[in-house]
Amino acid sequence: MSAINSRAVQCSAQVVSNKKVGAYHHIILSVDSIAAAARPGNFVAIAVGGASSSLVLRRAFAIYRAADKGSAGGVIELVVAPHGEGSKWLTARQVHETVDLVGPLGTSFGIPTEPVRCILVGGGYGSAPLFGLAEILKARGCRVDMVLGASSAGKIYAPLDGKRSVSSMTITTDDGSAGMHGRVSEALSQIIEENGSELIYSCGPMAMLEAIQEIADKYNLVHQASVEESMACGIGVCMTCVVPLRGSDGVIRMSRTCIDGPVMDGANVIWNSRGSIPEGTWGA
Amino acid sequence: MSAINSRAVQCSAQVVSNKKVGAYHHIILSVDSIAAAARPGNFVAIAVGGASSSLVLRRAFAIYRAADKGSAGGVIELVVAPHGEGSKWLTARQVHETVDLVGPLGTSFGIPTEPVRCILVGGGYGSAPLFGLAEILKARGCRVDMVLGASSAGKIYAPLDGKRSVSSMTITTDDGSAGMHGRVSEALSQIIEENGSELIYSCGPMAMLEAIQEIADKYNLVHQASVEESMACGIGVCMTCVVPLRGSDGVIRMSRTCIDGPVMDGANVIWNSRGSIPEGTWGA
Amino acid sequence: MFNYSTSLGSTVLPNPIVTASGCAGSGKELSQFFPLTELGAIVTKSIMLKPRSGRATPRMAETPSGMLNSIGLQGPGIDSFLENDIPWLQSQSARIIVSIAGESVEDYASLARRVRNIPNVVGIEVNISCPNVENRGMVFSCQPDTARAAIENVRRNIGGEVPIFAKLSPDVTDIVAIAREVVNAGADGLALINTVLGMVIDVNTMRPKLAQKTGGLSGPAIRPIAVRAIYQVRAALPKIPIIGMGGVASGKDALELVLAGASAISVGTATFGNPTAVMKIKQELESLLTERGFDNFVDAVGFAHRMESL
Amino acid sequence: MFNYSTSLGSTVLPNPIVTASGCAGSGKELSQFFPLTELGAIVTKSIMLKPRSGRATPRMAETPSGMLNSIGLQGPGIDSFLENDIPWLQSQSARIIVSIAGESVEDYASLARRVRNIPNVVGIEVNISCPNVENRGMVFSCQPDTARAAIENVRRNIGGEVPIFAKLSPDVTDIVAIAREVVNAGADGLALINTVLGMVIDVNTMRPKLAQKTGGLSGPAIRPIAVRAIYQVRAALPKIPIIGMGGVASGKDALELVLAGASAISVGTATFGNPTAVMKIKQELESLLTERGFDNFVDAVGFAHRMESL
Ligand SMILES: Cc1cc2nc3c(=O)[nH]c(=O)nc-3n(C[C@H](O)[C@H](O)[C@H](O)COP(=O)(O)OP(=O)(O)OC[C@H]3O[C@@H](n4cnc5c(N)ncnc54)[C@H](O)[C@@H]3O)c2cc1C
Ligand SMILES: Cc1cc2nc3c(=O)[nH]c(=O)nc-3n(C[C@H](O)[C@H](O)[C@H](O)COP(=O)(O)OP(=O)(O)OC[C@H]3O[C@@H](n4cnc5c(N)ncnc54)[C@H](O)[C@@H]3O)c2cc1C
Ligand SMILES: Cc1cc2nc3c(=O)[nH]c(=O)nc-3n(C[C@H](O)[C@H](O)[C@H](O)COP(=O)(O)O)c2cc1C
Ligand SMILES: Cc1cc2nc3c(=O)[nH]c(=O)nc-3n(C[C@H](O)[C@H](O)[C@H](O)COP(=O)(O)O)c2cc1C
Ligand code: FES
Ligand code: FES
Repeated sequence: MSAINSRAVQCSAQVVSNKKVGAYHHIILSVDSIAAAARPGNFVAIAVGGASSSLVLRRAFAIYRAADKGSAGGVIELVVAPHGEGSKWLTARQVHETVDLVGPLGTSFGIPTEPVRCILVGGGYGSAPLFGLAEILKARGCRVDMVLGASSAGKIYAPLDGKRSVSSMTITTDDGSAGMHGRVSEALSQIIEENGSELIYSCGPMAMLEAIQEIADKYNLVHQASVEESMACGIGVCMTCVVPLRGSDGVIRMSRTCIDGPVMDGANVIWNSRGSIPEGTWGA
Repeated sequence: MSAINSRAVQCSAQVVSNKKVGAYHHIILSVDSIAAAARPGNFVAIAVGGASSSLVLRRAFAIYRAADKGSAGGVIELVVAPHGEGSKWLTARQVHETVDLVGPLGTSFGIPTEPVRCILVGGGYGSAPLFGLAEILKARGCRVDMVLGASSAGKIYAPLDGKRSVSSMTITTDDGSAGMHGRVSEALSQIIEENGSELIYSCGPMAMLEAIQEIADKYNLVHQASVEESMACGIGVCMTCVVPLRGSDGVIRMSRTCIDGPVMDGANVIWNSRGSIPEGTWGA
Repeated sequence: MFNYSTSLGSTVLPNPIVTASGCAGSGKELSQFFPLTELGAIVTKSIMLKPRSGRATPRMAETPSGMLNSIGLQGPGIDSFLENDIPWLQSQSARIIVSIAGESVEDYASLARRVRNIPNVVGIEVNISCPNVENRGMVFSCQPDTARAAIENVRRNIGGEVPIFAKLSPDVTDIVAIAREVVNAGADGLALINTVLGMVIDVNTMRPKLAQKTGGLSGPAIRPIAVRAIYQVRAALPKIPIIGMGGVASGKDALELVLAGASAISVGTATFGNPTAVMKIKQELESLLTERGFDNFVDAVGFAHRMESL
Repeated sequence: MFNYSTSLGSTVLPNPIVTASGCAGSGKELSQFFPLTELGAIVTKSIMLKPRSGRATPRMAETPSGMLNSIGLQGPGIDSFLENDIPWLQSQSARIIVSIAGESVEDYASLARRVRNIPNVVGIEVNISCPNVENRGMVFSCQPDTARAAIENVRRNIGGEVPIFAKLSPDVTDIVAIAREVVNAGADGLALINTVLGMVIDVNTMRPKLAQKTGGLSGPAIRPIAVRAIYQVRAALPKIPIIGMGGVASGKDALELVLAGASAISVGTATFGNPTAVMKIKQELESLLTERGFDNFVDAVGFAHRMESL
């Protein structure tokens, strides 16, 4: 069932650049072969806290962009919110320091072979993996409408050059400090109806993904969601990051978001199941 | 019984300079009032490892030199061996970073009121507190003979300007890579006999201090030893740093080297007692 | 105005932050950094009948996010304690919780008689996590019968003057069973948890690092064990006040123990890393509670259990 | 030439570094980072009779130098395990230690019958640190009688083919007593220690962070507890081989457990922080042992006890 990302390797990644952008840090890391292997939706797992750290688990970050530089290796870019101890440590790294990194990990967004009309929906730093995806979709001739939401303006991550590849860009904020006042899900129906969207890609908090799935169901659209569960290992060995997922055989299994995800078919995820095992789950 | 150093305060000390010197790092910290309060033999206790550190205990370092700069505060200097995790973290601090520091702590070397002939014996970084002491003794008209020992040349800490205040400087190394081949204790008898020394000050590993005490006993000299036991708090609240010490009332007590020391009357310390409680200890 | 006061049985303290036994010296050492009246109370190090020199050194080993100690209850004995330490603490107007420790059941009775009716003493913590010399050195609180016997002997000798708290070891199969036993024996409250038995081997000497071989593990490493023990005991005995401790180094840590069911928080190892840790924790906990809309500290005690009561 | 091989009863492994049950997935996930033949053996996650979806999420909380988990033995059940996982591991030429877990004494017997005589299986780890549904969910290894019953049932169904190791919980008053019991019941060796029961409270939701409330504490935080348990059991039962585990993240950590008495070292949580942790530990331990003049790994096992034997 599981789809181990066979390209994953461990490397010592050097910080090439680390800049504060709004509420986030935009970090560039030199990572050798990982850049060439990365696909939109993949993530990396980074050891945090340094030599005498009390933080024993890796932290997961979506790959924002990857640039393969041939024999010179390559770089990946991350967008990191200084949230807790681990991400604060990471955003405090200076140029030339190195971090221990494993990647690329997890599944990536599926790319349609035909030009289709897509909506890309990102919440907070969840916008990060969508820009690389937008470029690829655009190159395939897809229409790309992007919707980015956050609690307030500073938490929207939308670089200027990121807008190149999108046909439209809608911003929503919970407090109305930028773009539309409200949630991304509220903006979505209108865009779908106006553009006849066929496919939704999303990345953000679970509650947002769940709300998007309801809309996808309503309009009968395919929804590829990048699911963010709390992860201990990122490589599939700990079983902490699971969500109930209906398999192609119809059976619900507690599936690892680090291996069977983070990108999952939203229609198959049993949403809002934190705290309980849905009835009918295999083995439950 | 105990002699709390009532001048101790807690402060956020900024790194002014951090330079590698032989096997050590010479670190200058700006510390406000602590500089004025420091006496030769006092030490400071520093929190190590940063925000998410797994190292929960402070590390003790002898004050090498202190310079009071009046209203501008003051600086203290340390000589630190990058030994384990804590000291490696400290020696990796860059200029402008701050460390959480408590000091000055512990007892200081007693200064004779009359000019006497003194020997100052230091092992490894144990030489650090002796240079400030030498200056004061010299100013009082004392003869100061210094003996510094270490396992090899790189581990002798003896700055050029430190020699200003001493009448003679003898170096010993266990491997003969600098100065006399052998241990400081072996050089000592000769110096005592040549100069008619009256008082020994020492700072270094316990085994060295014990060997010096034997010589002090033989020549019937006073020996002020700076004792280095493993410390958890540095401020007298944990009882981990004890050595058996005979009090003025003749009773042996397990006494805290952080409060009743580090400078103790060598004749009163019951040496070589690690692993057992000497007979006759109060309460044992 | 936030009401920070807490109740430990018949005792009311102005705030719930207290020192941990054995981690605050005689009080003098800390009073250099803040006035002892700022504390809810000072918990003294466990005092025994006779003077005790403690264990041989090395007595300490640092461990990941924690430390091992085998101080071995070094102390001056009850006579000197009452003559010197207590009057000094009284002179500082400190509220005092006296911790007592015995080597036999009879010791506890004798100690209890000595610590009755002392001004400023607002509670007695009975450290029964110590070896019983009459029973192959088995720790009192690790067996229901010896735990009960020790507490009964204290109870018999202390009327209702001040509440008594039984301090339990977490090194047992069923801490709730031991808690029930000591409460039935007359403890007014509980102190949870003492250190966890551990060992460090020095890879250079290739022998146990502590002279005593084993020692007690404390510090943030054991906090999840403390939270679990407090939560379990609170669930079983919701009316019994608990002095909680184990790895509290921040207001957030303290809040975890309070939500689990602690009415007061003892701070031990954190003080070694930071002499003003208790003051920092006191401030941070107050902020966290007010941010969460609590007007009274006591309303937060055991709040994590609210599911069960629905 | 350093001889790194170790013996676990009748089994000889080329080196003593093995994975910890439940911390190496199905083997496939790690084989991406190094060949499984580099391990002394792979210890599989505890398999039960039936498929099991495990506990609800959140299942994990990070703690200072450790983590809590309540995975709840999610797994495919013995049929699928024997059909899929084992053949794949055999195809990799991995040496396999199969971990089994039951909900009743009878489960252990049934599982033992299924895992007899499987090529490449060099040992059976019997995880008796799980709840006994027939006895109010009490953990088998926390009571001498249920610990004994589970092991007896495995022993009766496994001849001398491969050694069986009883995996014990540290959450007991007297681990030596439990160890004696299971050895008398027929265990060839012991696996020490399983996780320590703990809890984390989320200060935002103000409820236990894990859906299951309590979870098992692992990682460096518990290493001193593991070293102590291994040392105590080794002192009492010096001939019984021990698979040691608990917070090993470096060669130095592994050496501590070896000196205390472990003949093999399981690495769990460290793999989550570093997928190649086992390989690093294997290299570092070899260096440390050769630096200390050991020619044979087995000479270092229990070396910290040499005082006693003088
Ligand atoms: C697939 C994936 C991609 C991600 N991409 C990004 C990204 O591009 N940018 C970014 O800023 N963050 C991203 N995150 C979230 C990020 O991993 C967490 O915010 C981070 O782990 C928090 O670590 P901390 O030490 O700062 O916070 P703490 O809250 O101290 O973390 C404590 C523990 O909880 C876990 N945890 C806490 N919050 C989360 C969360 N929201 N999701 C998962 N685990 C959590 C951590 O792994 C850690 O074990 C991603 C998470 C996943 C799973
Ligand atoms: C009064 C005093 C003055 C000191 N002055 C200096 C100095 O000027 N320069 C210097 O380089 N070092 C000095 N030391 C030694 C220094 O404190 C230790 O080397 C340091 O604590 C080791 O920390 P670590 O994390 O690097 O090593 P680790 O070995 O990882 O330390 C682990 C633990 O053991 C304790 N410990 C280890 N070695 C020693 C030791 N030799 N003495 C005391 N505690 C130890 C530490 O406090 C810590 O808790 C002094 C120690 C004392 C007690
Ligand atoms: C050095 C040291 C000495 C201690 N002495 C005592 C003592 O005398 N009596 C007692 O009941 N507990 C004693 N304890 C246990 C603490 O009071 C406390 O229960 C334990 O350390 C857990 O809290 P902490 O993690 O905040 O330190 C001692 C702990 C340490 C670290
Ligand atoms: C996520 C996780 C899952 C575990 N699953 C099992 C299991 O299935 N069976 C078992 O016997 N032990 C299990 N354990 C316990 C480990 O095998 C090991 O005994 C414990 O974690 C201590 O080792 P460590 O500190 O190296 O992780 C698990 C531990 C963790 C962290
Ligand atoms: S994070 Fe460990 S299995 Fe997914
Ligand atoms: S170091 Fe704590 S009492 Fe001396």
